[in-house]
Amino acid sequence: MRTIRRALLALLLVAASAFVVACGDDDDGGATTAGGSTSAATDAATETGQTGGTLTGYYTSSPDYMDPALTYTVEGWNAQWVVYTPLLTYRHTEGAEGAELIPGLAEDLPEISEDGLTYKLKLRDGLKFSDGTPVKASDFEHTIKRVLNLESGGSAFYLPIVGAEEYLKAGKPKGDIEGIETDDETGEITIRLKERVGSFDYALAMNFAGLVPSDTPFRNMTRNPPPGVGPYKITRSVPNRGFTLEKVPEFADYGIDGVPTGHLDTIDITIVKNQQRQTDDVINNKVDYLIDPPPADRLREVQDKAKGRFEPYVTNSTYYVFMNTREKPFDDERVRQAVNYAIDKRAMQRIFGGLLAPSCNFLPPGMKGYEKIEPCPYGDPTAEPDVEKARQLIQEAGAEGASVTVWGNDEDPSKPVTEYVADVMSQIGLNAKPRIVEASVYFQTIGNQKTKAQAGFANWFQDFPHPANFMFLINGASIQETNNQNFGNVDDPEINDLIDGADANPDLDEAAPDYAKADRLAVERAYVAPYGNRQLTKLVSDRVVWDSVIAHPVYEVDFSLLQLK
Amino acid sequence: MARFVVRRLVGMVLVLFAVSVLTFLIFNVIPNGDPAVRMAGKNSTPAQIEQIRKEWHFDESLPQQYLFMMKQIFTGKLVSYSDQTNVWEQIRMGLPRTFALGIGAAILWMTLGILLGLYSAVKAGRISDRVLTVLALIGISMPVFWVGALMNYYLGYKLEWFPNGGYVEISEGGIGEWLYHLILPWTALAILFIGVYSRILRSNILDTINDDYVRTARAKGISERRVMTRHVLRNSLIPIVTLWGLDFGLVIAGGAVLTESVFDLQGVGQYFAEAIGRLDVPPVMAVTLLGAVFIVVLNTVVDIVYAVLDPRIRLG
Amino acid sequence: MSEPILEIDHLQVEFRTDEGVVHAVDDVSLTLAAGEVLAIVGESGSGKTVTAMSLLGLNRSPNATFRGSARYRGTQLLTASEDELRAIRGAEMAMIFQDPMTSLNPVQRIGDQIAEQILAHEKLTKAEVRDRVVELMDRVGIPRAAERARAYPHEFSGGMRQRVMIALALSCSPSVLIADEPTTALDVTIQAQILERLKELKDETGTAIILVTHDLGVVADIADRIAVMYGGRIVEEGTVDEIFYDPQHPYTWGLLGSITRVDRDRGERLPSIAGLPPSLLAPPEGCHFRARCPHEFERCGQGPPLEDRGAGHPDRCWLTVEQKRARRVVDDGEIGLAAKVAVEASPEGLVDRRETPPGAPSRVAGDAGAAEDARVAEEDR
Amino acid sequence: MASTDSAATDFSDDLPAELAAEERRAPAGTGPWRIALRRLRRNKVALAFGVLFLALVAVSLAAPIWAEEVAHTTPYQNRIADTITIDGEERNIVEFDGVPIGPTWHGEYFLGADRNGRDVMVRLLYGGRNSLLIGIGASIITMVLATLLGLLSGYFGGWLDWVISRCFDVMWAFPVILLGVALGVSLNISGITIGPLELESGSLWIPTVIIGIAYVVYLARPIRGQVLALREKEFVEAARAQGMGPWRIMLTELLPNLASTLLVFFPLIVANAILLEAALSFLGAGVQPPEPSWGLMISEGIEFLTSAPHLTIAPGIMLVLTVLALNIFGEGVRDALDPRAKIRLEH
Repeated sequence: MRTIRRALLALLLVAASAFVVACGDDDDGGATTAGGSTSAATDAATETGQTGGTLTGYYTSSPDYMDPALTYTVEGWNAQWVVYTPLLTYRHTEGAEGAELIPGLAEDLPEISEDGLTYKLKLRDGLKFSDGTPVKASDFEHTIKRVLNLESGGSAFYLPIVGAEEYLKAGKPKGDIEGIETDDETGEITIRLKERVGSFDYALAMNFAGLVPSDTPFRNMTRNPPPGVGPYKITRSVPNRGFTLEKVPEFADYGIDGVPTGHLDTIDITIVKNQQRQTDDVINNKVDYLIDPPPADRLREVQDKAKGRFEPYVTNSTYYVFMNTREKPFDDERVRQAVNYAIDKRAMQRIFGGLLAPSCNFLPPGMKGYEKIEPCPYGDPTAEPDVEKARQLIQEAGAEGASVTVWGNDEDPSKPVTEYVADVMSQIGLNAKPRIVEASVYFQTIGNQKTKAQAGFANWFQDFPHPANFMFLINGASIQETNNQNFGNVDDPEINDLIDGADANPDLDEAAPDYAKADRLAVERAYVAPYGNRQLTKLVSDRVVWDSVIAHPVYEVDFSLLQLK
Repeated sequence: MARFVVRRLVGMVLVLFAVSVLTFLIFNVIPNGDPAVRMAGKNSTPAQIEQIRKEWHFDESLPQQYLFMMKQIFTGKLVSYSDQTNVWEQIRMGLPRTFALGIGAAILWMTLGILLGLYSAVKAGRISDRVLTVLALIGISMPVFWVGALMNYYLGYKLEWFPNGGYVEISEGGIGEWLYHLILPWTALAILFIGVYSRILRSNILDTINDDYVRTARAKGISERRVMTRHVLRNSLIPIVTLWGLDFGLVIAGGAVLTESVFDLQGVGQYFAEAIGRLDVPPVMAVTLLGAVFIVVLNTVVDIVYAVLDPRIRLG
Repeated sequence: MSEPILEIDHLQVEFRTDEGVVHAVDDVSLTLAAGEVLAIVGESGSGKTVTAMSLLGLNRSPNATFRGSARYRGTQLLTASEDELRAIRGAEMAMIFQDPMTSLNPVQRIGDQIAEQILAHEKLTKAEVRDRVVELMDRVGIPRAAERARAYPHEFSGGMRQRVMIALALSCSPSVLIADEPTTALDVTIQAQILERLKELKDETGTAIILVTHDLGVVADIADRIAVMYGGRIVEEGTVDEIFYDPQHPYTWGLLGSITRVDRDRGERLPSIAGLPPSLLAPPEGCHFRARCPHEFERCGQGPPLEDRGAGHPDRCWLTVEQKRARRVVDDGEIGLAAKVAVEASPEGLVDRRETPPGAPSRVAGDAGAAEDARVAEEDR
Repeated sequence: MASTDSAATDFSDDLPAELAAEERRAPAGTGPWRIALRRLRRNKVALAFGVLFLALVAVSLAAPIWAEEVAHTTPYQNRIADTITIDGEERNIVEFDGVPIGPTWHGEYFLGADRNGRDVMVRLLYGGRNSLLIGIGASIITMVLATLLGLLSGYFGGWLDWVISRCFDVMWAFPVILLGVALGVSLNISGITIGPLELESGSLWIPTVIIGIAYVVYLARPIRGQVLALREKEFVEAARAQGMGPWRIMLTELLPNLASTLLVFFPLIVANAILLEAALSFLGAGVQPPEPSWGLMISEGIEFLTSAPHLTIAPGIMLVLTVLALNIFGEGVRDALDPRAKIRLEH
């Protein structure tokens, strides 16, 4: 299951430093198109495409929930973005533009008070849920209540609201969230925060905040998803089997700028665990769309057989080896450098089946604040590593023969990466052994200080196109006892200061150089050993208009834009 | 008979209790991470985790936790820790597939096992018998996931004779598609058993053929075919039939985990395998218990059938 | 005596095994007249059962070789096709087996097992068959026959099962009944009942019987003629009286000596024949009984043919009739294998023989044998 | 070819019981073990496969020699971005798209590489060591536990028998593979310490112990039955009458009589244990990386079935050969010792 990075929280907490972040990562999550992708925006494909038709698709794993309050996986968001439109939403485009907030069900972007604590919004007129129920302002409060009361993974994003914590603790669904005032007559919504959270508007754009009617029960509605406001509605949802989305024609009447009204009549998604079969079927045009890339085993064939409907794209992600600065031998910078010198990024690329862009930076290239570190202190990422130098450094540090357990999980490609890293460490003089644990407990395990994980596999996918989203991973302030995301316990005052300063700066352009500097310092001081950025793929059948296939930075392929020939 | 059933039922309850406690202990005594933390997600707050712990009774003592889980199992309210889907619902969805796989394979292995075993016994010592013997032993020696994967690859992917895994409901694709998708899984699962059964039947027949009553039958002047079917086969099959019941129970109860996973049939076995990959205890618990029920019930049924088939056996 | 209905001529049966060729039956010739009772007597391994089975082709197999001939009313049994044999089995020649405990199919009702044979040979309705079965069971003395026909073999005692076997054998009124040790597995009292029943039935139906047994005692009452077999050969053949009162072969003496007799004192040891029967894999040259025979002398190294040496019936022993008659008396007119004196004279020799594998006599045994030879030779002079 | 049916079966096939009895009457001075050995020696096919098994063991034991002398590598060495020269042609060990090289039929990468650029042949041999070690180790555990429990339960009877028999019922009802996977997954996360026994996560002992325990019931039940029968035999009565204690009786009177059963079961249990190990490793609950095992190699290989089938086929063939050899040899042993023994194991 692909769980989305929890990094958004970090962004939210830029101003609320008292709050401690807890973010983790599985494997490849929400992807952003950063690389040069050809497809243009919304209206690109009208000339060749038709309106209507049924698109079939395969997911490898079921969305965790078909309930906007609960779902926190790429699958869930991919499916539900077009069903539950929040008050605010993202522009439906590829690349950086896709990260831009636009009004969704709200008439306009929020009006934020001087002190940054009060957010005022107004609901559009005449909106109806897909079952015909008119949308009321109070539905918003109900929506947030469900997120909190159901202990959704997204609750933390709404805890800054006044009274939210009390509501959560009381555990009574009927209770009131003091900080949310709604007026069903005028459609006005006022949200008060206990503390300043500069990017609270992003929380309002999240899928969690996709509006549901006030009579939606306080329980997991996966079997019978509630109606929403969006171009599609869920007409079938069977966990672990699949679901169906059908077009809501009325949505076009609302005329919400920037939110497409959809071309397809029906989207039919089936859960097929066997990725070989997925690949066969899409190559043979038996199915139109795959959310996951084909297995590495088949890439060559796919490239050959699916010309013009297959394309890898670089995501805003970073893959790195964490090294615990609190544990021997990685408390010694030379040892960490040695690892950086020794890791062969070309080898990593091959382990990823080619779907990895080798990199020296910790920040991904699609991110503001990314400045390519050149020359890379550890040699060209695309060239042979300097193993001799690494051995020498280990000797200098007197770390020869030091025992190291390299942690990884059993999901692809973590396992082979971990085995490779352990072998590399052994080659340069350490005594390293891999240790593979179940993916479901992996981050919990290495994020527990008691584990004293020395080194291991780590990666990060953005849910949010903001460098803070990545940099908190190496910020000393994010270290915690359990659920730690700063696996290496990186705590360099200079880097901390740079990140904190940049995070506080509302002007991202202005803060970008500081992020770049922190990035460079982290690499030079070898706090982490980044090796590249993950590539994902777009792969559809011949029936699909290629230009309508876009990869949104947060939600991946946008169903509301897809079109059949 | 009634006493026998009652006694078996009591025994079954005890066995199931023990199985459930054992399963529960495996996951709760051996440290394997905090389910509350897993459920809360990666950006949860301590308060939230606490809340989950309370709601899911993780803060209680082990016996209480056990009781809570059993209560949920028996009230049908058991939900998965990882996605909160109702476990029974998921099992109900998977069961027809597991049964389709198990029953089909069982019929296949029984039929072929009998045919090959009989043929082998009749031709005992000849070349054809020896070839069959070797084939049977090779069948017994092959891991099902390996054969399954190779079959899937060569017959499904390369030659495209069969679909590359997957299950099609009869209601969706009709009986033809359903069969077409199940042929490879049936074969893969049955191979092992065909080997075992044909070997056992062969040796049973060779034992029986020397039994005195077979000689008696021959001395009656009845046809050789009748001697073979009415006397030799009939008696040789009794142990096979009982074995069949037991094996069928084992297959339904988890023996099909690998086959289901390799062919992506999404039956109960695969559900189990995935749940265990997520350390999701409720499904594991439910499937294990269900499997145990199956085994115990089929054991009882087999004992009854045995008593019917062989009048010498008394239920006790 | 009427025309023979069964003629066995120079029958030889061999089995190929992993160990070598087993010469189970070696040159056996016998005849059986209608209504006659012929007993074949011998230890286990003497070939008597193989002979009986060969008649019905029950021991045919790729590894078995049959030579000679066995003719039943013109049908050559040894070469008959399975179909021909099937028509004879049960209908013309029926067989009763040694162990009634295992000779019935445990999972088939008694009545059905009998009915199966009837139906194999006669076209009858179900009801007719049922009546016949009940009548047969009744006739062999099974009480409540109609009800018992529905029972399974395990619900019957051994004696009752043997009655079932007899009923089964008689169900098609065969001309020849082969009874292979029909009483061996039974209690002594039951034995008598079964034999009695067989005799009555024989008298009623006029069926000829071949009674195969290791116990001479059981044949005295019922048999007309007796063939004594040893090591795959017939060593002596004659009427009951001839065998009992004028036995010619030392082996027969031994058998007679080991008959259970009511008039013998309790506690007195039953004499038995020392040593093991010969290996059929590599039968010794000459007389097969040689190794165990206290009367052995050098001529025994070449096979004595089966011929009448003046006693009025044929046997296979080189000794003269006079020698035989003199040596067979061991005690108060009792017939036995060796005179008491001889046994006492060389007890070690006998003990040693007992432990010596057949065909490989040890030095001691050889010496004892040599001593015996010398003694016999001297007497001959 | 393979004649796994016993001499005895063939024999009684063709001979009337009377003559078969003749054969059984062994010449003086020949014990049952001698006869069994003689029968086994005559079963050339079983012997041949027994030798094949020994050869596989020997080859596995020789893994370091192949690794050092021929392949010049270790089972752990990753050479992902390297190239090798085969017949003058320079080739990537792992292609840019991650597809590893197939069999070179040369010393290095004889059977090709895996996705980590490791030598499959070397890993196959080392994997054989692990698979065999676990298979044999587990079987020994099974033997010891099953004998102990079977003896205790059968000899003492009473409440002890009741308790042990009920435990067997529970084990019987627990599908082996579910039990194995559940235990394997749990134990590999953190290991476990029970008294003096410490199982570190990733240790080979974990699958060994799990498999050892999983099969106990299959052997303990027949042993218990046998002990029940033996207990009533005269020689046990006699021993008891002589005042021999229960433990001595078990050890000196009962155990030798169980030996043939144990011997019959042993090769077949090893075969099944190896298969179960493969299944557990396949599901990630057995041998842990970087240690190779055949099951693990198959599970890693299946992901590359289309582009690098050698990764799946090679370990599979080794596995099948080993298990087949054990099965055929095992049947030979069974036929020689106890042709009527019915053995059934689940894997």
